[in-house]
Order: sequence, then C-alpha cells, then structure tokens
Amino acid sequence: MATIRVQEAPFDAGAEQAALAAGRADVGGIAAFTGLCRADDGIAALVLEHYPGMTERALAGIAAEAEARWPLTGCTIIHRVGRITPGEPIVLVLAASAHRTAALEACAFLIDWLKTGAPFWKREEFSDGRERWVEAKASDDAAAGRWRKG
Amino acid sequence: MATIRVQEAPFDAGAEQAALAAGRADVGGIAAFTGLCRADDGIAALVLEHYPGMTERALAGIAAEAEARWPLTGCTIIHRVGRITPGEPIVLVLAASAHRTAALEACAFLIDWLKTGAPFWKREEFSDGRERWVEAKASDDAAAGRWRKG
Amino acid sequence: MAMQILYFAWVRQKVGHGAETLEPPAEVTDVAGLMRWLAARSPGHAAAFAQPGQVRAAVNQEFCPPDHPVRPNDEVAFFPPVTGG
Amino acid sequence: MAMQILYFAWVRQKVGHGAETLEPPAEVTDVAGLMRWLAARSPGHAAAFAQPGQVRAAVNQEFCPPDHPVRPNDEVAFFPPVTGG
Repeated sequence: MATIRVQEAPFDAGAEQAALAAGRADVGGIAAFTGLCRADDGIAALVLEHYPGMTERALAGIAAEAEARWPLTGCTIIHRVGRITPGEPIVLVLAASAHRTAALEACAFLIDWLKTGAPFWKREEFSDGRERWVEAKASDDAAAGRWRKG
Repeated sequence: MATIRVQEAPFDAGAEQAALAAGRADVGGIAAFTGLCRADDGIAALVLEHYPGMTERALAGIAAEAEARWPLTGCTIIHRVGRITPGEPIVLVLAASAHRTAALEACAFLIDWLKTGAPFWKREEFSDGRERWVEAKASDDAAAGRWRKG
Repeated sequence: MAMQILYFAWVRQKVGHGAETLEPPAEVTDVAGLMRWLAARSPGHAAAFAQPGQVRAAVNQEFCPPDHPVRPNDEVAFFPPVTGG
Repeated sequence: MAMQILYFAWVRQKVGHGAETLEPPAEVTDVAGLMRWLAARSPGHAAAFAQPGQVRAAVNQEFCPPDHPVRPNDEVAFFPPVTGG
C-alpha cells in the first residue's frame, strides 16, 4: 500500500522511512529521494501550485505502476505545495523492497515519473521582486521516457 | 567531503540526510539507500565482522570514486558491525547533488560497490542455534560490474 | 449541460481566474475545439491560449491530447507542462 | 623481517586465531605461495586454505590477486569473498 500526501507542512524523511520498516522483518532495502529547493540565480522562494484531486490521483497511479513493476513492500510519495525557501525539502519518494535493486529502481522511477506525470507547477520568486514560472525540461521527459515499456 | 563511519550503534537516517543539506542552498537532491536485516528462513540475527583500518580505507576510496564520477555536494557511508537483529538497519549510503540524476546514480553506485569492495562479512545466526557465513552473490558482482568503466 | 473549466499556473494568471462553469456550443467536441472557443471569450483567454502548443489539458483529471473528446459534465483543465518534483 | 598475517570470517575460525606474525622463507614471494606455506602450518591452517580459490587476500589493506608479491613488513590478510552492505 502506498502512502500519498500533498501538504504545505515540512516532512520528516527519517520518520517516513522508519514507518516503511516498522513492525516487519521482510524489508531488505529502502531507497529514498528528497528533492530540495536550490537558491539558483537569486531565487528567494519557490511557490508550488497543484491540481487538487487530480494530484492525488496521479500520484496514486504512479505508485501503483511502481508496485506493479517491482516487488515492493511499500512506497511513499510526499509532495509539498505553497511557498518553499532555499534549503527546504519539496518532495520525498521512498520505495521499500526485500531486495535493493527493486528499491533503487522503483525510487528512481517514482521521481522521474512524478516530474512529468503529476500536476504540479513551480513559480520562482527572486530577491529583486521578479517572478517566473519554471519551464518544463526536455531532460525530465527523457528521464521519464527511459521507463516506457518496449 | 565524504562522511565515513563504521560503528556498532544504530544511525539516524533522517539526521544524516539533514546534515548533508544543513546551511547550504545548492543541494537539489539527496538520494539515500538503507539496507536492513531481514528475517529470512528463521534468521535470529546477523553478526557483522570487518577489517578495521582497511574498511575505512575502502569506504573512503569508494566515496572518492563516486565524487570523481558525479558532481556531488556530499556523500555519507555508515556501516554497522556487530550483532544486528531483523528489522534493524545495517548500512546507510547518501549522495547529495545539485541534480537528481547525479544523486540517484551515485547512491546506486555506492551501495553496489560497497557490497563487493569493502571488507565486511556477515554470519547468520538462526533461532535453532545454527550459524552460517553468508556467501557472496554473483548478482552483487554483476551489479558492481555494471559501473566498471569502458 | 455545463462543463467545469479549470486553469492552473500561468494559464490561470492570464485568464484571470481559476475556474468557470460554461456551456460550449454543440460544435465544440474536443479539447482543441474547446481551446479555440475559450480563446475568443476575453483578452485574458486569448492571451492564455495564444500558443496552444504550450498548453496541456486534462479531462476528468486525466492528461489528454488535443483530439480527446469533451462532453457535457466533463471537468476540463488547462495548464502549462508540469514542473513538480 | 616478519610479516603480519590476518584472518577474517570463516578463514579466522578455521585457523583458530585472527592474527599472527610470521617469517616466511625467502622462496615465498607472492600471495599464492604464502597461502601454500601457511596451509602446511597446522590442521586449522590446512582447513582454511583447502580450497584456495575460495580465499581472497589483501596486501597492506588493498585487495590483491594470488600473483601479487609479498614482502617483509607487509600486512597480509586472508578472508572469504566480502558480503557487506
């Protein structure tokens, strides 16, 4: 069963990871990816907008796809929305499995697909008052594309 | 700079991860892998032995290789030794970078190389009193081999 | 019967609001047709849909290509390519 | 001049101890030769080195193949293939 959350509040990566192993002894590996807000080019903050309803649906679909492709004992996707300042975490994905390769591959799959398959949009706020919507990257499409089947 | 630790005590994956991002705003992603002790086939505990001196050297070498191959802002390897019971974490590897692909690839590299390139040995203790040294897996050699250059 | 139309990110900013309930005429049968019809509603809508190739759509909360049909009671959303994660 | 010899995991268990300081004769010039010479020291050593292909070595804390030279003052360790992580 996947844990999916969209929230303004920060998350505790260690606690989320511990939750995937709590009370069970069949988890051999947990792979995690945390995405953080960088201070590139004078960015003062990122403002994340999403499509309530569709977001949870899209994330649940991405998690279900990972669970269908790899023998996972659990996975977690937490994505923050609202205003996030440099150094703060934005997104956490976790994949747990009996075996490390499944956990590592599923974790990379989850973050690659999330980048192109979930309705989030980022606006950059700069210290000089300018604002700019982040543009989608071809490299993200390419990263997601490598998981496309045959 | 890599953080390398070999210790009997448990570790706090969340705190180690936070340490890689603390006080800086150039980290875009942190990839983590935690390996845990499974209760396969009635295992009561794993006992981990290592080669003091060579272990730290080998882990530092693996971390330096990751830092040479990917533009990392930091990486961490913590490996426990001694007696570890099912459900407990054994090893933590972290790789931080401005970009997620570097973090994810370096993390997978670190755990794959650690499995074949650092002097640790695991003995399984079973609930019926039997003991058995874990045998090296061809799949681990293959996983490490895929990172071999040209 | 009406359609619920949603806008996100700069599409929302250009249109000037995030949601509206509209009754497109019968000749609007797909996402591309709905975009052309919406573009004629106001200068804001026109700006939002000026480059239709930069706008993505979802029908009933699933990403859809421009030739996807739209029907009464559908929830149709327009937005730029996603940039989460 | 002596060599420091170390044993780990089941190699250590079979030999019966984890470390010894020895002075191999001059004809012992590489890892494989040292293994053959050690195997003759006791039944425990013989058991540890009965299948030399299952024993790995490190010279001065670096993994080494059987044809790697060994010299006085070297630290030479023998152990099974590693299984950490």
